[in-house]
Amino acid sequence: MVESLLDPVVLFFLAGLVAGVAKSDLRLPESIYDILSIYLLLAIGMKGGIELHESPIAHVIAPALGTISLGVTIPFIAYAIVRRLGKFSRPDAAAIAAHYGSVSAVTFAVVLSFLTQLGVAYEQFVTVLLVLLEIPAIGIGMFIARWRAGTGTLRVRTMMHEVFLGKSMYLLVVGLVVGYVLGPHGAQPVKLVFVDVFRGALAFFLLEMGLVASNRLADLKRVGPFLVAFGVLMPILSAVFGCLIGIITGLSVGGTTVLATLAGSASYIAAPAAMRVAVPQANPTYYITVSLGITFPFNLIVGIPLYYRLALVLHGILG
Amino acid sequence: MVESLLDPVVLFFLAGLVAGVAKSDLRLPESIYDILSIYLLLAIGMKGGIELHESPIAHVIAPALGTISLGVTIPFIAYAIVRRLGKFSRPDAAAIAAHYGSVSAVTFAVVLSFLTQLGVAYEQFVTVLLVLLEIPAIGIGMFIARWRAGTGTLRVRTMMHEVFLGKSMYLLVVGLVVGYVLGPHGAQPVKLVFVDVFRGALAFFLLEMGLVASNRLADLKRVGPFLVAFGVLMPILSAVFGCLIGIITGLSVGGTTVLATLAGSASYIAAPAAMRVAVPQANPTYYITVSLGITFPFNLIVGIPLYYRLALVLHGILG
Amino acid sequence: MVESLLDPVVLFFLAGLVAGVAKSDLRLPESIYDILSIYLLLAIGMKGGIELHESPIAHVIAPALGTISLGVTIPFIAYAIVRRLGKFSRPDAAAIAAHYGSVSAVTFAVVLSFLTQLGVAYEQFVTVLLVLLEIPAIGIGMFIARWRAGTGTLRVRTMMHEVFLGKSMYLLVVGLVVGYVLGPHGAQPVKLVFVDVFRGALAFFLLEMGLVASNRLADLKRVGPFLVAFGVLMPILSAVFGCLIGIITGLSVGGTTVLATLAGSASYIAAPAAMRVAVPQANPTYYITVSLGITFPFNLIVGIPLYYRLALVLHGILG
Amino acid sequence: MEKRKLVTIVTEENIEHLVVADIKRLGAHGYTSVSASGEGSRGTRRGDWDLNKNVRIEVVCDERTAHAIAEHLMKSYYRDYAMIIYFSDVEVLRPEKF
Amino acid sequence: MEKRKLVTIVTEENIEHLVVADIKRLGAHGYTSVSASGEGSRGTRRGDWDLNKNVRIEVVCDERTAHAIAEHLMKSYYRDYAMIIYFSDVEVLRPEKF
Amino acid sequence: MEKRKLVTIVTEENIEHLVVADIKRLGAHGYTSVSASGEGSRGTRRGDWDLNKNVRIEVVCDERTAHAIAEHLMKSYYRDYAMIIYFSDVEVLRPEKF
Ligand SMILES: Nc1ncnc2c1ncn2[C@@H]1O[C@H](COP(=O)(O)O)[C@@H](O)[C@H]1O
Ligand SMILES: Nc1ncnc2c1ncn2[C@@H]1O[C@H](COP(=O)(O)O)[C@@H](O)[C@H]1O
Ligand SMILES: Nc1ncnc2c1ncn2[C@@H]1O[C@H](COP(=O)(O)O)[C@@H](O)[C@H]1O
Ligand code: NA
Ligand code: NA
Ligand code: NA
Repeated sequence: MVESLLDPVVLFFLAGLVAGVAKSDLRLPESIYDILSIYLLLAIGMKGGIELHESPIAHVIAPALGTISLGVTIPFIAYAIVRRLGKFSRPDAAAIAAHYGSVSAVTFAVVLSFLTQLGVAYEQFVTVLLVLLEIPAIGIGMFIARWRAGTGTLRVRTMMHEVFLGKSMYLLVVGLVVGYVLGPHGAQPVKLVFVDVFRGALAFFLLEMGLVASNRLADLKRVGPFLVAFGVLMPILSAVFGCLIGIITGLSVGGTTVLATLAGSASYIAAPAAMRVAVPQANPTYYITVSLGITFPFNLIVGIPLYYRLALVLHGILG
Repeated sequence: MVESLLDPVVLFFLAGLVAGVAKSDLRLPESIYDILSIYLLLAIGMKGGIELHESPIAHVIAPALGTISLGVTIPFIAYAIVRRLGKFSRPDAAAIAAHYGSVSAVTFAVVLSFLTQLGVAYEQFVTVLLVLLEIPAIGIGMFIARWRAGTGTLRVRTMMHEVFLGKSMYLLVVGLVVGYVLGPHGAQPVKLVFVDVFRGALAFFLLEMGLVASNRLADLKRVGPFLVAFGVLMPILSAVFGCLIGIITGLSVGGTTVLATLAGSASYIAAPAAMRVAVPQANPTYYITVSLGITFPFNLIVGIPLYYRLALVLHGILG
Repeated sequence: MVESLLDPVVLFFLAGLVAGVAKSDLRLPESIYDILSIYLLLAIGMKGGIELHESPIAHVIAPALGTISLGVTIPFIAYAIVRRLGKFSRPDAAAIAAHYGSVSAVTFAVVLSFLTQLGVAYEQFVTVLLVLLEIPAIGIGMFIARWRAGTGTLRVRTMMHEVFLGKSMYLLVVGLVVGYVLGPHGAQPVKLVFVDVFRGALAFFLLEMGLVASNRLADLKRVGPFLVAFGVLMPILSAVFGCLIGIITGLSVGGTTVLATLAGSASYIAAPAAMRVAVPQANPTYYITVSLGITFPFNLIVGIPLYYRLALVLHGILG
Repeated sequence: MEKRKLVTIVTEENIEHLVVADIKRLGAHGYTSVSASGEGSRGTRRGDWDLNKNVRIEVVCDERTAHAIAEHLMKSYYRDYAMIIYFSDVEVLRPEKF
Repeated sequence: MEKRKLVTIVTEENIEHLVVADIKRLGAHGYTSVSASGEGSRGTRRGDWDLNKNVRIEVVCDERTAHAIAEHLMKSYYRDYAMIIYFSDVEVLRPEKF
Repeated sequence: MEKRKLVTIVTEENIEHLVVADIKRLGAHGYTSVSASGEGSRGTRRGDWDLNKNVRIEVVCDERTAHAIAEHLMKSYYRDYAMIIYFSDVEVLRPEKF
């Protein structure tokens, strides 16, 4: 935990969180949120694409299949937990499940920054895993919602549209493709903006996200103790699955940490946008508060260092 | 053409174009467009000013006169073609003529990026040519509109104001003057932001422009086959003139390519804004669709490499 | 003066000023103002924090106490001058006094840029002085307003809130703390964005500020000759105090120049926002025009080089 | 000058595309939308984050269309989304347009 | 459909938080606000700089609350701040909400 | 409370400066403008690009001025620019101001 607190990115997040708690009417203009979120998604994709360029495609197959299996499994587990143990309504449980099956690209960026800071290597294709894990969970969340909650208002085409052409998925994929086509050499002229500037921009964005997350904390009492506990324990459970799949499919300690973090992260851009349209009966206060107000800060401050140790230990035992 | 497709800047443009065609409701917030367009104009001017600092002013005279003659001639040719062959109304023809006489600063930035990528040198004063070519055509477009179309509502003072103090002209000139005064040494402290970051920011902007241009494609059927053909052939015709003037006035192959591209480019910031006010009867769908939806993508993807070959060949024959 | 005119930052300011005077309807979108002002405050704080990390805290004590004494004294002097000599109403005098006791973070950034350009060293803790000088003056301005002008509408809690959690104070302090915790080594990953990009972004911001300041010039006749003179002479007077305190508390020539500039600068972000709420009867045209339309440009173009010479001379005599 | 109805809708920005599609389908000839923030029974929407933005949509149309729009939006979105709708009387110069 | 009052306030953005707090205290159940620029007796407010921004706030409420809001705002801010207030009649579908 | 007219104009942002100058010349004492996007007979204006932005301008004034403004704008811009104008009745507290 101490190491994560010395990452500038995490410090800025804490500063935003404290600002929000101290005085909830300080706010950054929405243009900062808009611009930085678009930039970060593009840059995450692009960095991944550039690295993928150098990576033998064969190596990605086993981890990719493992990741997809995570994306398919976690939402069902999360649904069962929220529905059975938490006694939430079906739409609520389905929407929350989609969030925990999906991923947070910013948490992904922070785990990479964390590993870089520690000098731990990771596989060059991890951004592909990010993309693979983002899609199925949202689809499955929609599927559960339809199947269990009978929300028949949305046509399948619209649903597909929301999933595959949602802003965050689209920007990630554009970055990935452009980065892959260019490779390290071709991307040289734009490297300064899309690679070097990245961590500073991420720090700035996290100040904003700290403010936004702190506003969510006001709703903690509205969501109740079950969801608060879920927001901490579900990521750990998913991260354990992520670690196991990482080790089984041959990832390094670094790569395993990344996959565990992906599994443990909850979406707060793509999933809420998709669920708001696909499962309107679900109460957004629940899924937004738990994913953005609890799991996101938890992962940034406590989760990532924890998953790293977990990966180290399990690699020692099983690897 | 292949080389242009490996320029990150062009790849991002294509990504935006594809996004727009695949799903026209993805949109970047207007603040990104606003900020990047202002930054790019300033930075283009500034880079030009810094380079001009080192350039003997005498060398710029012949090319400058040649450029002005292009700026005066092209609008009349374009007017005649659109009016006689295309049978468009006088205001429409005058407004379109102003667009093709004027220039696109972004296309200019892309040709410089293209030449840098290929390692081809160009004269250091080319940005002056950009500025010289931007002004007269808009004035002449207004003049033709007045003379041929009798649009007497706008006073001369307002017209001059629109031309010389329009946003894009003003920012280019500010950058040029500041860069010139500072020179390479004095500009050192701001070089990172105004020079090094430039190509990355341009790439980002072109993603947005791809989206904007793709929205224009929806109007292709409204403008008809004549304008579509005009949007491809007029740039080539103007580029041939540009090449000839470049060679006659002693520009290098690189400089000739730049002048050809300037001649072949059509304005989509300054000219539309000025024409919308000065020639209100002209239908903006025509001039915006043809300059932004056809000529702009054509130049980026096909035109620039073509004009470079043309410059090479003509230099071989005449140079 | 000549040296300041070759600073890119000052040149951009002039360009904005000229643009505004030539044609008052050119305007940059508000998102640029918003984003850059937030970025600059954070970056100023952060740079200060990083430098402070290496600075023995003991050294800061004497200059800090001296700075606070400036912050407490200057508003009373300014109040007396505006009230007695200028015959302004009590609320007006109190509000103006708060502006001249407080500081302009951008002017601070420009003096650092000026000293760096000249190769003059300054103490690493100067940003702490900036923060110390921003707070008390606003509080004292509120106190004078209450005491002398009987503006009893605002509760003390609200007032404290406005002062300590105002946007600019908050961002400066966040930057300072984060920079201090990280130190030069820890801040390495975000140095590009928060340190290297700084001067370019400042130049861009000053273009905007030139436009904003030029719009204030239209109100010059409304504020009358007394305030115009005050806007030039008060900064000089305060700068003399600043110089003396700097020398007495053992600052170098560079540090003395910085303290003189801080003393001589007038707030145009924090103070207007606080005064508008705390002293509503004061006419904002007065305090905004004089601080932003007169003192700010004066300091940038004439004041800073002048205070530097003053510091040199006084150091020679007293140091 | 002829009378028309002005329907004003304040709702979540993330369903703007759905609402606009409905409005057009129900016969409106146009709409105007602006970004907004606000507060209502569904809490504070400060506009500082994707799912937290409001949009204020205005439609000038005849009374019949106004009612059709309001009824449809009420049925489709009121229960699940932050939304208010109100009507006012306006006069227009080119009645054929609305 | 029942009748309500729409109160529209255009004022300086820097006092938005004060005005909104007052509005809520006086009994309004919600409000909608958008960024604006404009010109009035207090000069041009172009929105290009912190102290130069306007905000346009709308409140749908009953007549009594509308008057309370207007009276309070007039008393508290008219003298010292750029501000206009105007009222219009609107119809709403869920009167209990406003 | 006295009655006034509220004139609302939605048009292209690139002619905002012309329209505002006209409004002031015709006797209005102020106006409020906000950025907008929208759709009408002249196609979709999404606000994502310079020539594609709308602006929504509001003027509170007396009936006479309202008609003068509408007539002038209609004559000068309706044919060539995306523009709608509509009127509504409002009440103001300080009639001398408008
Ligand atoms: N009484 C009201 N007056 C004006 N706007 C309101 C009012 N109530 C709600 N709104 C707006 O409508 C949105 C949705 O309202 P609600 O569904 O009540 O949360 C809010 O975020 C406000 O922007
Ligand atoms: N007659 C008017 N019509 C519309 N908006 C107005 C009018 N007068 C003033 N405003 C708006 O109200 C703000 C404050 O007005 P004032 O207090 O008169 O300066 C202005 O900045 C405008 O945005
Ligand atoms: N029926 C309508 N209701 C509300 N706004 C409209 C309507 N028709 C047009 N508008 C707005 O007015 C602008 C210009 O309209 P038009 O000249 O019909 O293209 C559009 O871009 C819309 O923002
Ligand atoms: Na997950
Ligand atoms: Na051209
Ligand atoms: Na001061």
